[in-house]
Amino acid sequence: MQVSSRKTKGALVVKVEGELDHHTADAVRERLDSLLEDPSIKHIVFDLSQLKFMDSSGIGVFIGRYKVVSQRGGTVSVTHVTSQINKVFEVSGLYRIIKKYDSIEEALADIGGCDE
Amino acid sequence: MQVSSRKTKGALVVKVEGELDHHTADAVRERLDSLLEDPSIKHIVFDLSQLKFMDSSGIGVFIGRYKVVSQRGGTVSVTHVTSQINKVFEVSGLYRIIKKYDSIEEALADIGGCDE
Amino acid sequence: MEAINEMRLEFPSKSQNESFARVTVAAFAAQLDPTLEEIADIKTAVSEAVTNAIIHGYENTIGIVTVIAKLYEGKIEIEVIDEGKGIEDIEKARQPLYTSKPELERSGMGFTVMETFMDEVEVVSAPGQGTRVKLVKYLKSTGGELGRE
Amino acid sequence: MEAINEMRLEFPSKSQNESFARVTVAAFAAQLDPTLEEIADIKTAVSEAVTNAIIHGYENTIGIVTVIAKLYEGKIEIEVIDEGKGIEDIEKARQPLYTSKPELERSGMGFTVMETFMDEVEVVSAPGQGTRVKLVKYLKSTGGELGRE
Ligand SMILES: Nc1ncnc2c1ncn2[C@@H]1O[C@H](COP(=O)(O)OP(=O)(O)O)[C@@H](O)[C@H]1O
Ligand SMILES: Nc1ncnc2c1ncn2[C@@H]1O[C@H](COP(=O)(O)OP(=O)(O)O)[C@@H](O)[C@H]1O
Repeated sequence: MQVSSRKTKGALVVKVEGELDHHTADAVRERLDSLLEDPSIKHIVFDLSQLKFMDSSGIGVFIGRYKVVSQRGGTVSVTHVTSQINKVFEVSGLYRIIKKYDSIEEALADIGGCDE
Repeated sequence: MQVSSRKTKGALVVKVEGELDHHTADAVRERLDSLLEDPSIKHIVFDLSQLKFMDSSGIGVFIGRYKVVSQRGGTVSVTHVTSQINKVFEVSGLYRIIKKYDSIEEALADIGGCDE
Repeated sequence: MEAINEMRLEFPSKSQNESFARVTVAAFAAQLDPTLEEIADIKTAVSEAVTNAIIHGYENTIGIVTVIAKLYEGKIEIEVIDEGKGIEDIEKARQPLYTSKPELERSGMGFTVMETFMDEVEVVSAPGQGTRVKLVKYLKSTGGELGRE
Repeated sequence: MEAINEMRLEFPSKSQNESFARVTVAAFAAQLDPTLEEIADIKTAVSEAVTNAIIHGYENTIGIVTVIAKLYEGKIEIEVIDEGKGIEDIEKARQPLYTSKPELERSGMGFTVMETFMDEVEVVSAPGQGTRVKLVKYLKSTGGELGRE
């Protein structure tokens, strides 16, 4: 499990690599929460291209981070969602609160649009 | 398990793909023996680049085919041997009867040299 | 109907075994030559059931999780068994969003995911008696490795 | 010394389970973060022991093969157990090139491969009592997944 990130105009772009299950969820959660201690971050854009697996233990990780940024008026979006993960997102209704984009650029453009 | 082959001046170039163990050995053996029914084939050059695994059940397959072609005055050689398979060849002493080459071309050149 | 092949796997309820369990079942299921999507479905459902055995069945104790997989023509049956706490109200437990551990950021979607990704989900459980989850999936593909024998 | 993690796998003595068994043990061993070469060594040795259980232990009958793997810091211990025919003369059986089934193109190199690829190979067997082969490998790598807990 690996989490890497970069900041770009109020948005945190986070790449999550590996498998997100109950075993790895704690580490991902902690990593994200420490990144979110930076109060200038409003939005999170996830790059899930290298996320090879996610089960329902991942759902809580996304909802929890959504709660944090939505209180700041921000959004969570996901990009490059592979089919297994897409299915988990669909079943769980995560797309009601998290928007899906094909690319990071599109996600950032959309945030920029609402933001500025 | 997949075996594909082509004939080139008295030599059979055989590509063995997949995993060679007791479960797959019979099929490989049968395939090779039916190819060797062609009496004009003297030499076998194996391309093992796509052989992902071999255990000692594979040793018998090589020795058995060596016996067939050596009676015709032919040779068996192997090319593109990966490290796991190389180790099995070394332990078993297979290199005493089967020559290893880096490429099919080198193996064929060597056979041609002795042959003509 | 007798299974074409079967296996039984036992391991302690440690979270690092969640991925081991799903990879093992997937490797076994591969004998039926499933599609990539079918394999992903099976992995996800197994992951849910095994995770539940670990966090809900045994909570913070260590117990044995047993996974049994049986292969039939065009069908795989998987059982995930724990001898842990058990479930008092199975119907409630299976409802989407119900979780007894919201403090752990559990989403309560485990059973719903199993039901979506598999064709049948059967739960046998009673308080103090452990839990047995049976997952069944029908595979569109046919034959594969087994067909060649 | 207690194992950090362990697993037990049971399956019928069908040849398609040879690859399943070695993949499963490799997936489990991955928790010790072994090198690719160490993984390949483990797979090869497990394949030999499981194949022997199937073809020599149970010959043409179907019995249960059990594989137990235990992980320690820097070490994996694997046992492959059958309740088949057993071995009369273990010393002879372990000799390079000795095989009781030359008609099957067996090379008699199974035990030699196990000994070369692993650090310790222990065989407990008696006629009619089945066979238990214990394979031990010390891993150069340290920590891995387990180190992170
Ligand atoms: N193996 C089990 N042992 C005991 N209780 C279980 C088990 N599996 C599920 N449960 C109960 O069912 C509830 C719902 O499970 P699930 O839908 O997987 O959601 P979650 O795991 O997110 O809580 C759990 O919160 C738990 O109370
Ligand atoms: N699990 C077993 N049960 C009974 N006999 C066995 C078992 N494993 C090995 N043997 C005996 O030991 C001999 C040598 O085994 P091995 O070195 O693996 O070579 P091979 O499998 O090629 O015969 C076998 O031929 C068989 O007689």
